[in-house]
Amino acid sequence: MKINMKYYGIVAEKMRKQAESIDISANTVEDLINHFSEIKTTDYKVAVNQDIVKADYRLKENDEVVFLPPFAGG
Amino acid sequence: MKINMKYYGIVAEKMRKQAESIDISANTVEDLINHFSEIKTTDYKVAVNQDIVKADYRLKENDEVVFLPPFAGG
Amino acid sequence: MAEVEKRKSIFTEGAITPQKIAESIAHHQVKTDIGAHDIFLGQVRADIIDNKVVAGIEYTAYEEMAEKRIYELRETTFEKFDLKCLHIYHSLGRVNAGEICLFVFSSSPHRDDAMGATRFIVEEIKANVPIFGKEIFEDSSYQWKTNK
Amino acid sequence: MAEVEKRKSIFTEGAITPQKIAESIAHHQVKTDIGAHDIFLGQVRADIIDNKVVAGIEYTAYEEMAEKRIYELRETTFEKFDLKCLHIYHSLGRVNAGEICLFVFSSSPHRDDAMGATRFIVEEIKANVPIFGKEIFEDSSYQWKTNK
Repeated sequence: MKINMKYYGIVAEKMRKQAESIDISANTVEDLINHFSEIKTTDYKVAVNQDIVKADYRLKENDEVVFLPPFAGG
Repeated sequence: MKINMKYYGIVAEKMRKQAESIDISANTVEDLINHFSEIKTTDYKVAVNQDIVKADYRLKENDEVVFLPPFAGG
Repeated sequence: MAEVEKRKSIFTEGAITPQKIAESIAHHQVKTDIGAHDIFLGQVRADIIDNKVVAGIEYTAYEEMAEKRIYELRETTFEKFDLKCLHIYHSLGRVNAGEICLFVFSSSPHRDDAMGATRFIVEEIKANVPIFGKEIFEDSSYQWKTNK
Repeated sequence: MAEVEKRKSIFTEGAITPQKIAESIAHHQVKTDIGAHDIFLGQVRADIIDNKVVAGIEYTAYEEMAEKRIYELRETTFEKFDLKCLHIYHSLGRVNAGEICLFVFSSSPHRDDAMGATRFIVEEIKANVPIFGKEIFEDSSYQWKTNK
Protein backbone atom coordinates (compact mmCIF):
# COMPACT_ATOMS: atom_id res chain seq x y z
CA MET A 1 0.00 0.00 0.00
CA LYS A 2 1.32 3.45 -0.92
CA ILE A 3 1.55 5.94 1.95
CA ASN A 4 2.71 9.57 1.61
CA MET A 5 4.89 10.49 4.57
CA LYS A 6 5.80 14.02 5.61
CA TYR A 7 8.32 14.83 8.33
CA TYR A 8 8.64 17.96 10.47
CA GLY A 9 10.81 19.28 13.28
CA ILE A 10 12.75 16.73 15.25
CA VAL A 11 11.10 13.91 13.27
CA ALA A 12 12.45 15.32 9.98
CA GLU A 13 15.83 15.63 11.65
CA LYS A 14 15.84 11.98 12.76
CA MET A 15 14.46 10.73 9.43
CA ARG A 16 16.99 12.91 7.56
CA LYS A 17 14.32 13.89 5.05
CA GLN A 18 11.16 15.98 4.80
CA ALA A 19 8.87 13.75 2.75
CA GLU A 20 8.71 10.42 0.93
CA SER A 21 6.22 8.03 -0.57
CA ILE A 22 6.60 4.52 0.77
CA ASP A 23 5.13 1.21 -0.29
CA ILE A 24 4.41 -0.72 2.86
CA SER A 25 2.39 -3.59 4.21
CA ALA A 26 0.36 -2.11 7.10
CA ASN A 27 -3.30 -2.22 8.11
CA THR A 28 -3.24 0.28 10.92
CA VAL A 29 -1.21 3.24 12.10
CA GLU A 30 0.29 0.96 14.73
CA ASP A 31 1.59 -1.39 12.01
CA LEU A 32 3.12 1.56 10.21
CA ILE A 33 4.82 2.92 13.33
CA ASN A 34 6.63 -0.38 13.80
CA HIS A 35 8.58 0.33 10.62
CA PHE A 36 9.98 3.60 12.01
CA SER A 37 12.72 2.64 14.45
CA GLU A 38 14.40 6.05 13.90
CA ILE A 39 11.79 7.82 16.06
CA LYS A 40 11.19 5.13 18.67
CA THR A 41 12.36 7.43 21.47
CA THR A 42 10.64 10.55 20.11
CA ASP A 43 7.42 12.06 21.48
CA TYR A 44 4.84 12.49 18.71
CA LYS A 45 1.17 12.27 17.69
CA VAL A 46 0.01 10.83 14.39
CA ALA A 47 -2.01 12.75 11.81
CA VAL A 48 -3.62 11.05 8.84
CA ASN A 49 -4.88 13.38 6.13
CA GLN A 50 -4.47 16.30 8.54
CA ASP A 51 -6.48 14.88 11.41
CA ILE A 52 -5.01 13.38 14.55
CA VAL A 53 -5.80 9.66 14.83
CA LYS A 54 -5.29 6.79 17.26
CA ALA A 55 -3.01 3.79 16.81
CA ASP A 56 -5.86 1.56 15.61
CA TYR A 57 -6.77 3.86 12.71
CA ARG A 58 -7.06 1.79 9.49
CA LEU A 59 -4.89 3.12 6.69
CA LYS A 60 -6.01 3.46 3.07
CA GLU A 61 -4.03 3.70 -0.17
CA ASN A 62 -2.51 7.18 -0.65
CA ASP A 63 -3.11 8.39 2.90
CA GLU A 64 -0.93 11.29 4.01
CA VAL A 65 0.69 10.39 7.33
CA VAL A 66 2.63 12.75 9.58
CA PHE A 67 4.32 12.02 12.91
CA LEU A 68 3.78 15.34 14.70
CA PRO A 69 6.40 16.31 17.28
CA PRO A 70 5.35 18.62 20.16
CA PHE A 71 3.85 21.93 19.06
CA ALA A 72 5.73 25.16 19.69
CA GLY A 73 3.52 27.83 18.12
CA GLY A 74 2.98 31.17 19.80
CA MET B 1 -16.16 76.48 56.96
CA LYS B 2 -14.38 76.87 53.65
CA ILE B 3 -14.89 74.01 51.15
CA ASN B 4 -13.30 73.82 47.69
CA MET B 5 -15.83 72.46 45.21
CA LYS B 6 -15.00 71.07 41.76
CA TYR B 7 -17.63 70.12 39.19
CA TYR B 8 -17.39 67.70 36.28
CA GLY B 9 -19.61 66.34 33.52
CA ILE B 10 -23.34 66.66 34.02
CA VAL B 11 -22.75 68.16 37.49
CA ALA B 12 -20.68 71.00 36.00
CA GLU B 13 -23.42 71.51 33.45
CA LYS B 14 -26.13 71.78 36.11
CA MET B 15 -24.01 73.96 38.39
CA ARG B 16 -23.04 76.14 35.40
CA LYS B 17 -19.46 76.28 36.68
CA GLN B 18 -16.38 74.09 37.06
CA ALA B 19 -15.08 75.09 40.47
CA GLU B 20 -15.73 77.42 43.38
CA SER B 21 -14.76 77.93 46.98
CA ILE B 22 -17.74 78.17 49.29
CA ASP B 23 -18.12 79.19 52.91
CA ILE B 24 -20.75 76.96 54.40
CA SER B 25 -22.05 75.68 57.70
CA ALA B 26 -21.91 71.88 57.43
CA ASN B 27 -20.57 69.08 59.63
CA THR B 28 -20.96 66.16 57.24
CA VAL B 29 -21.16 65.48 53.54
CA GLU B 30 -24.89 64.97 54.00
CA ASP B 31 -25.24 68.51 55.41
CA LEU B 32 -23.32 69.85 52.42
CA ILE B 33 -25.44 67.98 49.88
CA ASN B 34 -28.57 69.63 51.25
CA HIS B 35 -27.28 72.95 49.93
CA PHE B 36 -27.10 71.66 46.34
CA SER B 37 -30.66 71.61 45.03
CA GLU B 38 -29.35 71.91 41.44
CA ILE B 39 -28.26 68.25 41.39
CA LYS B 40 -31.05 66.73 43.48
CA THR B 41 -32.13 64.50 40.57
CA THR B 42 -28.62 63.64 39.43
CA ASP B 43 -26.84 60.34 40.08
CA TYR B 44 -23.45 60.89 41.73
CA LYS B 45 -20.90 59.71 44.30
CA VAL B 46 -19.02 62.06 46.61
CA ALA B 47 -15.23 62.34 46.72
CA VAL B 48 -13.45 64.27 49.46
CA ASN B 49 -9.77 64.95 48.81
CA GLN B 50 -9.87 62.42 45.96
CA ASP B 51 -11.33 59.53 47.92
CA ILE B 52 -14.91 58.37 47.72
CA VAL B 53 -16.72 58.85 51.05
CA LYS B 54 -20.10 58.12 52.63
CA ALA B 55 -22.76 60.66 53.58
CA ASP B 56 -21.69 60.70 57.25
CA TYR B 57 -18.09 61.73 56.42
CA ARG B 58 -17.11 64.70 58.65
CA LEU B 59 -15.84 67.65 56.65
CA LYS B 60 -12.78 69.70 57.60
CA GLU B 61 -11.73 73.22 56.65
CA ASN B 62 -10.35 73.41 53.08
CA ASP B 63 -11.55 69.94 52.03
CA GLU B 64 -11.82 69.43 48.27
CA VAL B 65 -15.27 68.04 47.50
CA VAL B 66 -16.43 66.64 44.16
CA PHE B 67 -19.84 65.24 43.21
CA LEU B 68 -18.79 62.54 40.73
CA PRO B 69 -21.31 61.71 38.01
CA PRO B 70 -21.21 58.18 36.47
CA PHE B 71 -17.86 57.18 34.99
CA ALA B 72 -17.50 56.77 31.26
CA GLY B 73 -13.83 55.92 30.76
CA GLY B 74 -12.72 53.30 28.27
CA MET C 1 9.92 42.85 40.07
CA ALA C 2 9.92 45.35 37.24
CA GLU C 3 10.25 48.98 38.15
CA VAL C 4 6.97 50.79 38.63
CA GLU C 5 7.11 53.86 36.43
CA LYS C 6 7.09 57.28 38.00
CA ARG C 7 3.86 59.27 37.92
CA LYS C 8 3.57 59.83 34.21
CA SER C 9 0.14 61.12 33.17
CA ILE C 10 -2.18 58.63 31.51
CA PHE C 11 -3.98 61.42 29.68
CA THR C 12 -3.37 62.43 26.11
CA GLU C 13 -5.23 65.09 24.10
CA GLY C 14 -7.53 63.64 21.44
CA ALA C 15 -7.46 60.17 19.87
CA ILE C 16 -4.65 57.65 20.40
CA THR C 17 -3.07 56.92 17.03
CA PRO C 18 -2.09 53.50 15.60
CA GLN C 19 1.39 55.00 15.13
CA LYS C 20 1.72 55.67 18.86
CA ILE C 21 0.75 52.05 19.53
CA ALA C 22 3.32 50.78 17.00
CA GLU C 23 6.05 52.90 18.62
CA SER C 24 5.12 51.56 22.03
CA ILE C 25 5.34 47.96 20.73
CA ALA C 26 8.68 48.64 18.99
CA HIS C 27 10.20 50.00 22.23
CA HIS C 28 9.70 46.59 23.84
CA GLN C 29 11.86 44.66 21.41
CA VAL C 30 14.95 45.35 23.54
CA LYS C 31 13.22 43.69 26.50
CA THR C 32 14.04 40.11 25.67
CA ASP C 33 12.65 38.73 28.93
CA ILE C 34 9.14 39.48 27.63
CA GLY C 35 7.29 36.58 26.00
CA ALA C 36 3.73 37.92 25.83
CA HIS C 37 2.08 41.28 25.30
CA ASP C 38 -1.63 41.89 25.67
CA ILE C 39 -3.08 45.11 24.33
CA PHE C 40 -6.61 46.39 24.86
CA LEU C 41 -7.91 49.24 22.73
CA GLY C 42 -11.19 51.01 23.42
CA GLN C 43 -12.68 52.47 20.25
CA VAL C 44 -15.57 54.96 20.09
CA ARG C 45 -18.65 53.31 18.57
CA ALA C 46 -21.09 55.09 16.26
CA ASP C 47 -24.01 53.85 18.37
CA ILE C 48 -27.52 54.73 17.29
CA ILE C 49 -29.60 56.10 20.15
CA ASP C 50 -33.18 57.27 19.48
CA ASN C 51 -32.40 57.36 15.74
CA LYS C 52 -29.38 59.60 16.26
CA VAL C 53 -25.84 58.47 15.45
CA VAL C 54 -22.96 59.10 17.86
CA ALA C 55 -20.32 61.12 15.99
CA GLY C 56 -17.80 61.25 18.84
CA ILE C 57 -17.23 61.45 22.57
CA GLU C 58 -15.78 64.38 24.43
CA TYR C 59 -13.87 63.20 27.48
CA THR C 60 -13.11 65.10 30.65
CA ALA C 61 -11.66 63.81 33.91
CA TYR C 62 -11.17 64.72 37.53
CA GLU C 63 -7.50 64.44 36.68
CA GLU C 64 -5.87 64.56 40.13
CA MET C 65 -8.11 61.77 41.42
CA ALA C 66 -7.83 59.77 38.18
CA GLU C 67 -4.02 59.87 38.27
CA LYS C 68 -4.06 58.83 41.93
CA ARG C 69 -6.38 55.88 41.18
CA ILE C 70 -4.20 54.82 38.24
CA TYR C 71 -1.04 55.03 40.33
CA GLU C 72 -2.61 52.77 42.98
CA LEU C 73 -3.97 50.49 40.25
CA ARG C 74 -0.50 50.12 38.71
CA GLU C 75 0.91 49.11 42.09
CA THR C 76 -1.86 46.56 42.69
CA THR C 77 -1.43 45.16 39.19
CA PHE C 78 2.32 44.66 39.61
CA GLU C 79 1.60 42.85 42.90
CA LYS C 80 -1.06 40.57 41.39
CA PHE C 81 0.66 39.76 38.10
CA ASP C 82 4.22 38.99 36.98
CA LEU C 83 4.70 41.97 34.66
CA LYS C 84 7.74 43.51 33.01
CA CYS C 85 5.94 46.57 31.63
CA LEU C 86 2.61 48.28 31.90
CA HIS C 87 1.37 51.28 29.93
CA ILE C 88 -2.02 52.96 30.24
CA TYR C 89 -3.28 55.88 28.15
CA HIS C 90 -6.69 57.54 27.96
CA SER C 91 -7.87 60.38 25.77
CA LEU C 92 -9.19 63.73 26.92
CA GLY C 93 -11.16 66.02 24.63
CA ARG C 94 -12.84 64.95 21.43
CA VAL C 95 -12.48 61.43 20.02
CA ASN C 96 -14.47 60.62 16.89
CA ALA C 97 -16.30 57.36 16.21
CA GLY C 98 -13.78 54.78 14.94
CA GLU C 99 -10.92 56.38 16.86
CA ILE C 100 -9.16 54.95 19.90
CA CYS C 101 -9.67 56.44 23.38
CA LEU C 102 -8.08 53.81 25.66
CA PHE C 103 -4.80 51.91 25.27
CA VAL C 104 -3.75 49.35 27.90
CA PHE C 105 -0.52 47.44 27.24
CA SER C 106 0.71 44.68 29.60
CA SER C 107 3.91 42.74 29.00
CA SER C 108 5.06 39.64 30.86
CA PRO C 109 7.28 36.61 30.43
CA HIS C 110 4.04 34.57 30.20
CA ARG C 111 0.65 34.94 28.56
CA ASP C 112 -1.54 34.35 31.64
CA ASP C 113 -0.11 37.36 33.44
CA ALA C 114 -0.22 39.66 30.40
CA MET C 115 -3.84 38.81 29.60
CA GLY C 116 -4.96 38.79 33.24
CA ALA C 117 -3.39 42.17 33.93
CA THR C 118 -4.94 43.87 30.90
CA ARG C 119 -8.38 42.57 31.76
CA PHE C 120 -8.04 43.63 35.40
CA ILE C 121 -6.98 47.15 34.44
CA VAL C 122 -9.73 47.68 31.87
CA GLU C 123 -12.41 46.65 34.38
CA GLU C 124 -10.93 48.87 37.07
CA ILE C 125 -10.72 51.90 34.78
CA LYS C 126 -14.33 51.50 33.72
CA ALA C 127 -15.55 51.12 37.31
CA ASN C 128 -13.29 53.29 39.44
CA VAL C 129 -11.48 56.02 37.52
CA PRO C 130 -13.30 59.39 37.32
CA ILE C 131 -13.45 59.96 33.56
CA PHE C 132 -16.59 61.49 32.07
CA GLY C 133 -17.89 61.34 28.51
CA LYS C 134 -20.33 63.38 26.49
CA GLU C 135 -21.68 61.44 23.51
CA ILE C 136 -22.11 63.96 20.74
CA PHE C 137 -24.57 63.08 17.99
CA GLU C 138 -24.24 64.00 14.32
CA ASP C 139 -26.82 66.78 14.81
CA SER C 140 -24.65 68.26 17.64
CA SER C 141 -27.08 67.29 20.38
CA TYR C 142 -25.54 65.16 23.14
CA GLN C 143 -26.05 62.89 26.13
CA TRP C 144 -23.81 61.98 29.05
CA LYS C 145 -22.35 58.49 28.76
CA THR C 146 -22.54 55.99 31.65
CA ASN C 147 -20.45 52.80 31.83
CA LYS C 148 -22.39 49.61 32.43
CA MET D 1 -22.71 37.82 12.23
CA ALA D 2 -19.56 39.24 10.70
CA GLU D 3 -18.29 37.63 7.53
CA VAL D 4 -15.76 34.87 8.08
CA GLU D 5 -12.77 35.71 5.91
CA LYS D 6 -11.81 33.44 3.07
CA ARG D 7 -8.87 31.11 3.56
CA LYS D 8 -6.08 33.62 3.82
CA SER D 9 -2.82 32.12 5.10
CA ILE D 10 -1.88 32.90 8.69
CA PHE D 11 1.81 32.43 7.91
CA THR D 12 4.24 35.21 7.26
CA GLU D 13 8.00 34.92 6.62
CA GLY D 14 10.13 36.16 9.52
CA ALA D 15 9.13 38.46 12.38
CA ILE D 16 5.84 40.40 12.53
CA THR D 17 6.65 44.11 12.57
CA PRO D 18 5.09 46.81 14.77
CA GLN D 19 4.30 48.63 11.52
CA LYS D 20 2.16 45.73 10.29
CA ILE D 21 0.28 45.80 13.60
CA ALA D 22 -0.28 49.57 13.32
CA GLU D 23 -1.63 49.18 9.77
CA SER D 24 -3.97 46.45 10.92
CA ILE D 25 -5.29 48.69 13.73
CA ALA D 26 -5.68 51.66 11.38
CA HIS D 27 -7.78 49.59 8.95
CA HIS D 28 -10.39 49.12 11.66
CA GLN D 29 -11.15 52.80 12.12
CA VAL D 30 -13.81 52.65 9.41
CA LYS D 31 -15.59 49.91 11.37
CA THR D 32 -17.54 52.12 13.73
CA ASP D 33 -19.54 49.25 15.22
CA ILE D 34 -16.37 48.09 16.99
CA GLY D 35 -15.94 49.22 20.60
CA ALA D 36 -13.12 46.96 21.81
CA HIS D 37 -10.01 45.42 20.30
CA ASP D 38 -7.86 42.90 22.08
CA ILE D 39 -4.43 42.11 20.68
CA PHE D 40 -2.09 39.37 21.81
CA LEU D 41 1.54 39.39 20.71
CA GLY D 42 3.90 36.50 21.27
CA GLN D 43 7.51 37.64 21.51
CA VAL D 44 10.59 35.40 21.41
CA ARG D 45 12.34 35.37 24.80
CA ALA D 46 16.11 35.26 25.25
CA ASP D 47 15.72 32.39 27.74
CA ILE D 48 18.82 31.01 29.38
CA ILE D 49 18.97 27.22 29.22
CA ASP D 50 22.02 25.39 30.65
CA ASN D 51 23.96 28.66 30.58
CA LYS D 52 23.21 29.28 26.90
CA VAL D 53 21.12 32.20 25.69
CA VAL D 54 18.36 31.74 23.10
CA ALA D 55 19.18 34.03 20.15
CA GLY D 56 16.09 33.19 18.11
CA ILE D 57 13.57 30.56 17.09
CA GLU D 58 13.26 29.00 13.67
CA TYR D 59 9.64 28.08 12.99
CA THR D 60 8.31 25.47 10.61
CA ALA D 61 4.75 24.17 10.26
CA TYR D 62 2.76 21.39 8.73
CA GLU D 63 1.09 24.15 6.81
CA GLU D 64 -1.90 22.36 5.23
CA MET D 65 -2.99 20.98 8.60
CA ALA D 66 -2.27 24.26 10.41
CA GLU D 67 -4.37 26.27 7.97
CA LYS D 68 -7.20 23.75 8.28
CA ARG D 69 -7.09 23.94 12.12
CA ILE D 70 -7.04 27.75 11.98
CA TYR D 71 -9.98 27.81 9.57
CA GLU D 72 -12.03 25.61 11.92
CA LEU D 73 -10.84 27.65 14.89
CA ARG D 74 -12.01 30.90 13.24
CA GLU D 75 -15.45 29.38 12.68
CA THR D 76 -15.71 28.15 16.28
CA THR D 77 -14.55 31.53 17.59
CA PHE D 78 -17.16 33.45 15.60
CA GLU D 79 -19.82 31.06 16.98
CA LYS D 80 -18.68 31.47 20.59
CA PHE D 81 -18.02 35.23 20.61
CA ASP D 82 -19.72 38.30 19.15
CA LEU D 83 -16.90 39.44 16.86
CA LYS D 84 -16.70 41.90 13.99
CA CYS D 85 -13.16 41.04 12.94
CA LEU D 86 -10.52 38.44 13.66
CA HIS D 87 -6.95 38.35 12.38
CA ILE D 88 -4.32 35.72 13.15
CA TYR D 89 -0.71 35.72 11.95
CA HIS D 90 2.22 33.47 12.84
CA SER D 91 5.81 33.63 11.69
CA LEU D 92 7.68 30.97 9.76
CA GLY D 93 11.48 30.92 9.51
CA ARG D 94 13.81 32.79 11.82
CA VAL D 95 12.51 35.17 14.51
CA ASN D 96 15.11 36.73 16.80
CA ALA D 97 14.75 37.26 20.55
CA GLY D 98 12.71 40.43 21.13
CA GLU D 99 10.82 40.04 17.86
CA ILE D 100 7.17 39.11 17.46
CA CYS D 101 6.12 35.67 16.15
CA LEU D 102 2.36 35.63 16.89
CA PHE D 103 -0.29 38.34 16.36
CA VAL D 104 -3.92 37.69 17.32
CA PHE D 105 -6.36 40.58 16.89
CA SER D 106 -10.04 40.29 17.92
CA SER D 107 -12.53 43.13 17.53
CA SER D 108 -16.03 43.28 18.95
CA PRO D 109 -18.66 45.78 19.99
CA HIS D 110 -17.87 44.80 23.60
CA ARG D 111 -14.76 44.06 25.64
CA ASP D 112 -15.80 40.65 27.02
CA ASP D 113 -16.03 39.13 23.57
CA ALA D 114 -12.82 40.70 22.26
CA MET D 115 -10.80 39.58 25.29
CA GLY D 116 -12.43 36.14 25.50
CA ALA D 117 -11.85 35.43 21.82
CA THR D 118 -8.17 36.40 21.88
CA ARG D 119 -7.51 34.22 24.89
CA PHE D 120 -9.37 31.28 23.37
CA ILE D 121 -7.41 31.52 20.13
CA VAL D 122 -4.00 31.82 21.80
CA GLU D 123 -4.64 28.71 23.91
CA GLU D 124 -5.90 26.75 20.90
CA ILE D 125 -2.91 27.71 18.74
CA LYS D 126 -0.47 26.64 21.43
CA ALA D 127 -2.23 23.29 21.99
CA ASN D 128 -3.60 22.25 18.61
CA VAL D 129 -1.89 23.90 15.65
CA PRO D 130 1.11 22.00 14.22
CA ILE D 131 3.83 24.63 14.38
CA PHE D 132 7.35 23.57 15.36
CA GLY D 133 10.18 25.64 16.76
CA LYS D 134 13.93 25.21 16.98
CA GLU D 135 15.44 27.36 19.72
CA ILE D 136 18.81 28.49 18.43
CA PHE D 137 21.39 29.54 21.00
CA GLU D 138 23.99 32.23 20.60
CA ASP D 139 26.68 29.57 19.97
CA SER D 140 24.54 28.14 17.10
CA SER D 141 23.64 24.98 18.98
CA TYR D 142 19.88 24.36 19.31
CA GLN D 143 17.05 22.46 20.95
CA TRP D 144 13.48 21.73 19.87
CA LYS D 145 10.91 23.84 21.69
CA THR D 146 7.83 22.28 23.36
CA ASN D 147 4.81 24.29 24.49
CA LYS D 148 3.70 23.73 28.07
